[in-house]
Amino acid sequence: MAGLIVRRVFQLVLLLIGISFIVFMSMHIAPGDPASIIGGPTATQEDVEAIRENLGLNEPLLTQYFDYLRGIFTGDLGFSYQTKQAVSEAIIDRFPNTLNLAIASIIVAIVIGVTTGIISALKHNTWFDGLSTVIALGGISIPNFWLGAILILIFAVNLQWFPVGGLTEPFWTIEGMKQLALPAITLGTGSAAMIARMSRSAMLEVIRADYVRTARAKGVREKSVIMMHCLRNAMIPVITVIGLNFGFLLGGTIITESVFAINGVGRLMIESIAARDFPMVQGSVLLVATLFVLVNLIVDIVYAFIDPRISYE
Amino acid sequence: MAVDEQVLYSVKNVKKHFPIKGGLLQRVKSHVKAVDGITLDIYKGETLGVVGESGCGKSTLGRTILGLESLTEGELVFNGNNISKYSARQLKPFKKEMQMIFQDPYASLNPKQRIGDALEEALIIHTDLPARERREKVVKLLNEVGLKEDHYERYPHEFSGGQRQRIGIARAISINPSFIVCDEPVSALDVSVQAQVIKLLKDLQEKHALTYLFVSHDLGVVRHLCNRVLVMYLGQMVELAPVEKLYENPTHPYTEALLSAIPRPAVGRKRERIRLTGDLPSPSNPPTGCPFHTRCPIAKDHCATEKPAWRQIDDGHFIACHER
Amino acid sequence: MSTEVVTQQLPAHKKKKEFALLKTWKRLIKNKMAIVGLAIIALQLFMALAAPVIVGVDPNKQNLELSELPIGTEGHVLGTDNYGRDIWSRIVYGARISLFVGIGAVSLGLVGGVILGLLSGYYRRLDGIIMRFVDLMFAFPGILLAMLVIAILGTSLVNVVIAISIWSIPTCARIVRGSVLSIKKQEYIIAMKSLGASDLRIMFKHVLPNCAAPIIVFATMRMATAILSTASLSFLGLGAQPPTPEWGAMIAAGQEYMWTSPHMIVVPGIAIMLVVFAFNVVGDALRDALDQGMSLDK
Amino acid sequence: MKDTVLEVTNLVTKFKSADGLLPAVRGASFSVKKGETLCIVGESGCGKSITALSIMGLLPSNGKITDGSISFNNQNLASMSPKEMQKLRGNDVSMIFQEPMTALNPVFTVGFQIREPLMIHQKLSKKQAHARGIELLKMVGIPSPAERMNQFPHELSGGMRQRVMIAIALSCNPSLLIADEPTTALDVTIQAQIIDLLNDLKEQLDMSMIMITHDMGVVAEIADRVIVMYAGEVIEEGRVEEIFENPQHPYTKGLLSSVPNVDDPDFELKPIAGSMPMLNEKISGCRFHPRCPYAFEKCFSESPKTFSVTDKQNVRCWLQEEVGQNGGRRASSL
Amino acid sequence: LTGCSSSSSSGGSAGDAKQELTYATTSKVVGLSPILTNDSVSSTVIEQIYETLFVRDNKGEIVPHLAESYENPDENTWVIKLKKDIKFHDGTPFNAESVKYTFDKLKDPATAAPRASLLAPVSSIEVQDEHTVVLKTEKPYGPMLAALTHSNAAIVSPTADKKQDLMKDPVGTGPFKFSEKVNGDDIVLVKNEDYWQKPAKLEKITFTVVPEVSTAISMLQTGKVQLIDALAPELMPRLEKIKNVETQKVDGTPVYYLAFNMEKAPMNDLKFRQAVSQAINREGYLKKLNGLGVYSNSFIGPEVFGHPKDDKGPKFDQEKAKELVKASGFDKKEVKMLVANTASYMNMAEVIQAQLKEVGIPAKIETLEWGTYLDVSKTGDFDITIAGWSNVTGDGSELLFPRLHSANIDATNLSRYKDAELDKLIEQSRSVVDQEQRQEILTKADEYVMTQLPVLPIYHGIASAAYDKSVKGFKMEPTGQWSLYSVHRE
Ligand SMILES: Nc1ncnc2c1ncn2[C@@H]1O[C@H](COP(=O)(O)OP(=O)(O)OP(=O)(O)O)[C@@H](O)[C@H]1O
Ligand SMILES: Nc1ncnc2c1ncn2[C@@H]1O[C@H](COP(=O)(O)OP(=O)(O)OP(=O)(O)O)[C@@H](O)[C@H]1O
Ligand SMILES: [Mg+2]
Ligand SMILES: [Mg+2]
Repeated sequence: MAGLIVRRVFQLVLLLIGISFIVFMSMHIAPGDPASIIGGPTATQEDVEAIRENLGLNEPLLTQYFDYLRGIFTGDLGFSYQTKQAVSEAIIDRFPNTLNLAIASIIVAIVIGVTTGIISALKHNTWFDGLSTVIALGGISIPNFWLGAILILIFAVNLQWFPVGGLTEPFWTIEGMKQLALPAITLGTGSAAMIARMSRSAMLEVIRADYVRTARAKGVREKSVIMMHCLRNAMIPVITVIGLNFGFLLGGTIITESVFAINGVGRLMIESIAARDFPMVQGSVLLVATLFVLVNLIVDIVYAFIDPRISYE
Repeated sequence: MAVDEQVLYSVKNVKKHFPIKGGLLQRVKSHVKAVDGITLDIYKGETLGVVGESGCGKSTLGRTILGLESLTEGELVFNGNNISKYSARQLKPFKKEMQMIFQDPYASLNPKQRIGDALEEALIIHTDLPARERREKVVKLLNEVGLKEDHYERYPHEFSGGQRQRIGIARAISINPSFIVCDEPVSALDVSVQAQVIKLLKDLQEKHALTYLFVSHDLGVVRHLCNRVLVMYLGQMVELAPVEKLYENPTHPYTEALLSAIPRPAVGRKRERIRLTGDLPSPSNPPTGCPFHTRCPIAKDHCATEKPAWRQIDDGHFIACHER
Repeated sequence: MSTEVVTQQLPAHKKKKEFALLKTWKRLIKNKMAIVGLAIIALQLFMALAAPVIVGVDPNKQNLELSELPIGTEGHVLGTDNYGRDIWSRIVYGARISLFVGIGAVSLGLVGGVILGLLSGYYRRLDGIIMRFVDLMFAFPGILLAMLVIAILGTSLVNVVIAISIWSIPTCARIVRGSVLSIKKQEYIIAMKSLGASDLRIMFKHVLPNCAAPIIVFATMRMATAILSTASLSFLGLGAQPPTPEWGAMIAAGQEYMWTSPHMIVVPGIAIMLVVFAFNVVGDALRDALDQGMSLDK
Repeated sequence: MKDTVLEVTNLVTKFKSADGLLPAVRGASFSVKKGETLCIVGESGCGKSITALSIMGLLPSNGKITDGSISFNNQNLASMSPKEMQKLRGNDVSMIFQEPMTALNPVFTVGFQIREPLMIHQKLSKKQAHARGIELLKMVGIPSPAERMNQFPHELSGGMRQRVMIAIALSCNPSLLIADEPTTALDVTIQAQIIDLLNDLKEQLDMSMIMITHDMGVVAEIADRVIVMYAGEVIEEGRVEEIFENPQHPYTKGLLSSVPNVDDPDFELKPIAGSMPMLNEKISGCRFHPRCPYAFEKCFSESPKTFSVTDKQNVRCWLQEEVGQNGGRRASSL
Repeated sequence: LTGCSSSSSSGGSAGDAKQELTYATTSKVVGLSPILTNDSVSSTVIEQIYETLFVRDNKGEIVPHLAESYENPDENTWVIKLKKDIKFHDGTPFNAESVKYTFDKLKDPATAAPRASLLAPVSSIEVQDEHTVVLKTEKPYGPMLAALTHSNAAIVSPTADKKQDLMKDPVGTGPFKFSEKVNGDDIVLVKNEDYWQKPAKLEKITFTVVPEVSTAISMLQTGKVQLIDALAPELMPRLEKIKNVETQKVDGTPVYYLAFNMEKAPMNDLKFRQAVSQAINREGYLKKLNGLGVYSNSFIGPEVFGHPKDDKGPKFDQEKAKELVKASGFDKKEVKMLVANTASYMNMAEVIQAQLKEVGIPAKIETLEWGTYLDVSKTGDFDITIAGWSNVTGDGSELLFPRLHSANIDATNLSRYKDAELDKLIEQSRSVVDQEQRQEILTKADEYVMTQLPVLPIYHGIASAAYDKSVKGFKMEPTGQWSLYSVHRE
């Protein structure tokens, strides 16, 4: 396991270099020029040219890239073209919000998803199964902006149980929980739907395995038969999906962040791509990549923990 | 039954140690020495029985020989080819020659595959029979092991334990290999079907000069089927002899104990077995000297310190014991 | 001799392999839900193919005077949108693109994802490389990808399918890999190795069917997100451009009107849900049908 | 007269299949008394395991008991609620399954799986259960049991898994033990040890046992009574001596004569010709008649009645009728 | 001499309502330096912190603000007298030196100011004395005063600019001063107690980012936000239903128009352009805008200096359009309509596309993401595009010059229009200093544009805002800007 972790860290370094190069190249291949965006539609050619010069965009591509890379190795992610803010600072400003939201919504997703998934599997082909299927499919077909808006209308505007938007407190405070409730549900719904369907199908795969029969023969209560003996064996795809969704959530989710006015990484990334704010895009992509590698590492460790036959040696 | 003295498979000082992991970081704590230095020549056309206490490494030996477990140490020479370091591609022609009947038939069948397809697999891989002939062949195989054509469409979970075991056998023999490791192939069969299957195996052997490595706990079956018998204890060889010599003249104290414990199918004749007392040795921490000394009724002091040499005591009869 | 006795019973080989397929199909259509699902899919396909026959109205015909009419208005069963276009006809015409994109992107993504997932799960050596590549795909921002596709490939609908499928690959790959990691250690896979089956064969014939369940779930659920994400791509300029009717775009356009004319979102939303529902139940039923044991306890 | 622990009457268990409901067990009746060991023998696939699973109420999802009753200590198991059943299982009735690899949960340690019934039924703490688990493993002859507690099933040898299964089944001192081929993967020394263990428990706790096995040696050693099944039916029943010394049904005779004799190197194996019918095969009359060397017209058309040979030995075979009429010459000519 | 030129009404009777206000924008503030930013959100904040030398008053007249007065000794010289005793928030005195510093910095190419062009005609800035600054131009520059009202020409504290990053830490002379940045992007301003006029009534204002307008409205409804602006037509029905909210609409300076690519056929054919112009029912479209647009058949809008009084432009006439299409021999080739992916532009495009189809002009919409659009539109890779110009200075020259003068082809002149006559008119309008004369020239130029039709104005914008009823004294300017100086809450 220690070997696995060391290997992953090494791979991460290579990955970051690779992805920074690819993102760098993509930003330059894709049309759009940071200078003319900063200049705006009113800027004259001279204005734009001055901005280009100022941002160092007239240097050869590779020089620009290696300058950037050198920066990374000294721990400097550069400055935003647009706001002149340090990229690391901008990210540190926003990441806690995204993290809070991600944790809250993955909890919502797991609780709702896994429970309904299990119950539907147990009640395979009953009304509950049908209903939960329909709800799950609704959950994945409903656009987040709409779900969010409806939740705001009902719970924030009419009932006033929760604030309309904004995220200023950490999730463990009461205020923070209130602020997180609606966005977490909005965001968790899609993941919950996927997790529910995944757990249901995985449970159906194992529910008639011989070892489940053995558990029953031992007189294990039906609840633990399901929760321990079946679930643990059905867990692999479910964990995969949870890990994936958590990864996505950590990478920020543009729509929910927008609807609930949460200042997160997703919006940062979108805004900086729109502004062709290259250092900011790089910074957030590198963050997201690191998070993904991290989450996937954890998922891999959990795999081995769940299924002792899995090993990475 | 005269044994052709041509070596088919030569196993040289084979070892297989499994790591035991523990702790949060899954560090390797110790090793189970499942197979610990087996050197053996298997002759063409013979049936070599392997018997021994449960957990002594018989299955592991069989699997290692077939390359299903990586070698910790040692060499495998098949038909003069040292295959221990062959790549998967180099091994492919040998795979056709070597087959295995698994101890656990249910686990070794793909739950999502119909039995007929499972049996056709081997034919598809190693022959280029057209579909129709393959099916014919499979149906014939099913019949040979006492199943019916209707079983073709069934999935593994719809069979009884014995039926699955027979499917495992059918699969192993389907491509006419020259060497089969049979890991308790008839343990789940009632005696009548067992007799039928054993006959089948024997017929095949006669027809195709098949070689078997026959792992079994049923000493009756071993006596009827095998030419030579290897007795293992704790991953090591303790006695190897032609079948009659072993049954008539068991020399190693463990073999004696083993033979004495055979249950007889007659009422009232309780077995008068030699009861082994003493500590059960652990394979992760095997006793020094003779592995059997902790339970051996005739052990002397030096048995605990010196490892007994592998020596011949009679024509083709080898043992590893200080005292006999 | 025993074998002779039994061989006499050998009947002629009437049963063909197709028989099994037929059986699966029969089992499939025994499932009521599956029939509903198949019917919906058939209907949608029919809608897509025969749109001009089904609706007489031009889906792009505007009438600013009659905009945002509610559901059930005379002449406009499903109401009109903000330009007074008939929503029903837009739904019918939209089926074309949405189904094409949904099915196309998901199947393409599946192919890529399954191959990557199988390889990395099965070969430990490839695992690091492939999974880090997958991480890279995860981290690569979707819009940037769309912008790249536009820049390099242009803006056709096929490229939408490509963009969305590229986006599905990493998820699919991770799902497959996870299952493969555990399946490849099963005894029956070892048994196949001992039979001398090639790795490819083991992967596709033995490992893959055993991780079919999560793949089916993934694929059917992805259908929804794929159709929805077409909208954001056309917003970026990739794929169907307004006024081409397309469900995802209809929903996106309805966003501004959700307070005043929610039917502009609800109607295409339900259309998407129906497709996803249909594919889901068929997927479910298919898995059950392939898996004897389950289907028997109906 | 000892009490009857288990009374199975006219048990019919069917499987749903593409061809409709197919009976795997066709009206089996038998009983087990307190402290008694009943052995079930019969051809592979004849329905032994399914009978056992029917008793436990653990049939596969496509199987169903369609007829008959099972009463355990005068309670009808078939009509019990799942909750009551759960309390009974593992505690009063426990079962050793035929295939230990698949029957053990691959993702839990051996220790976890042994502790579980102890903690549920005997309310032991985890620590106590662990200690007891080690004791149980030692009892079934597993070396270094404390270490094994932390290993996973796939790290054990076939025989060890089987012994773990046995240990689990014995953990709560059941009053009825159903053992489905419990010693197939064990070498004879350990097998003997296990049989001694079972016999001890039988004596100490008055445990009753249903043992399914192919090993006639084991039957001879452990059984009080034996039933012989063929194609889902009980075709012969009797005390162990009667079955071994005076088998009546042609199938039983065939079975006994196929046992390989260890002591005779020149013994020739004599399998019963033919193979068992499939569940969906329609066979009129006696289901054994296609393979029976003595079959006559009546066997082809009518299902045989049960004939009593002695007060304990019953046989379902028309030959018995002939014995009555013709002095039993044909039957004893073997 | 503490220049008490305005605000004598409404005493301190603010009641006991908390004098705080939160304003929600849809995108973040890029930065708080007037020199380095050029986006509307940043300028809203900048407006509260900094001040310009001149401002437009309620009637649209340009009046001195930080300036005391000005004079033109000759057409190329602007002598501007500054108000005295004004201090920046950091205590630095406001004087001619700071004006020179600011303007020099704005013009310096090394600064790379996005709106450096604003003062491009200014060749030198000289300090005459402590409170007099002289701007010199090469050629006469008519819109000078208008340019000086632009928030990009706001005066910054030279000491602060040398010491710190004004983007993050702004220092101006305005009624509010920067307090802190919270939650990443939200900006908090507090009252400047030492303001050179009467201090503002509001104690604290917060600029918060709420990307989704409908969320912002919900926040307005629940009282978490008190002010939003730049309303979209679709939202009006909802806003009007909310009880505690008031809306304000003011005719504005922006213009939204179609630009024809004059370098390509058939757009270079006047008949075709006329056909398009008559095919589009602009008045009909305005109805869809729920009052957030003004119809005016002129390029220079009603609120912009230079707006012509008479209507000389083409009228909606479908039949005529069809005839013209036929007459022009238009070959039914699909016309590529380039649209940036802004909701309002895309809406417009869809309606126009449908109406063009009615008269037999097939048009294909091509949506482009904003950054891409900027690039592509400048290279002229389109037939027709939808564009807008929010005229912050409110001067017609500032619309015609960038948008239609041939010098700006490849930059802001999206129509790629090159017409010597119009060029001359535009140049005149820029070089004449006399405002009445300029009005005439601009009117003439506009009429010329409306007959040549390199562009077709669709509608002129309306500056709009919605605010909580407790907010009093809020006044929207036609440019869409507003000051919170005289606002208070009740
Ligand atoms: N799930 C199932 N679906 C359909 N048929 C089944 C199923 N399980 C078992 N059978 C059939 O039921 C019959 C009885 O099976 P059972 O497992 O009881 O046999 P058995 O007597 O235990 O045999 P063995 O000694 O080989 O274990 C067999 O013919 C088998 O094919
Ligand atoms: N994958 C594994 N990991 C760790 N230990 C293992 C593994 N496989 C087998 N062992 C250990 O190796 C030893 C030998 O096992 P093996 O299966 O070869 O025994 P066997 O002789 O076949 O026994 P049986 O007769 O019970 O089947 C046992 O102690 C077992 O616990
Ligand atoms: Mg073994
Ligand atoms: Mg069985």
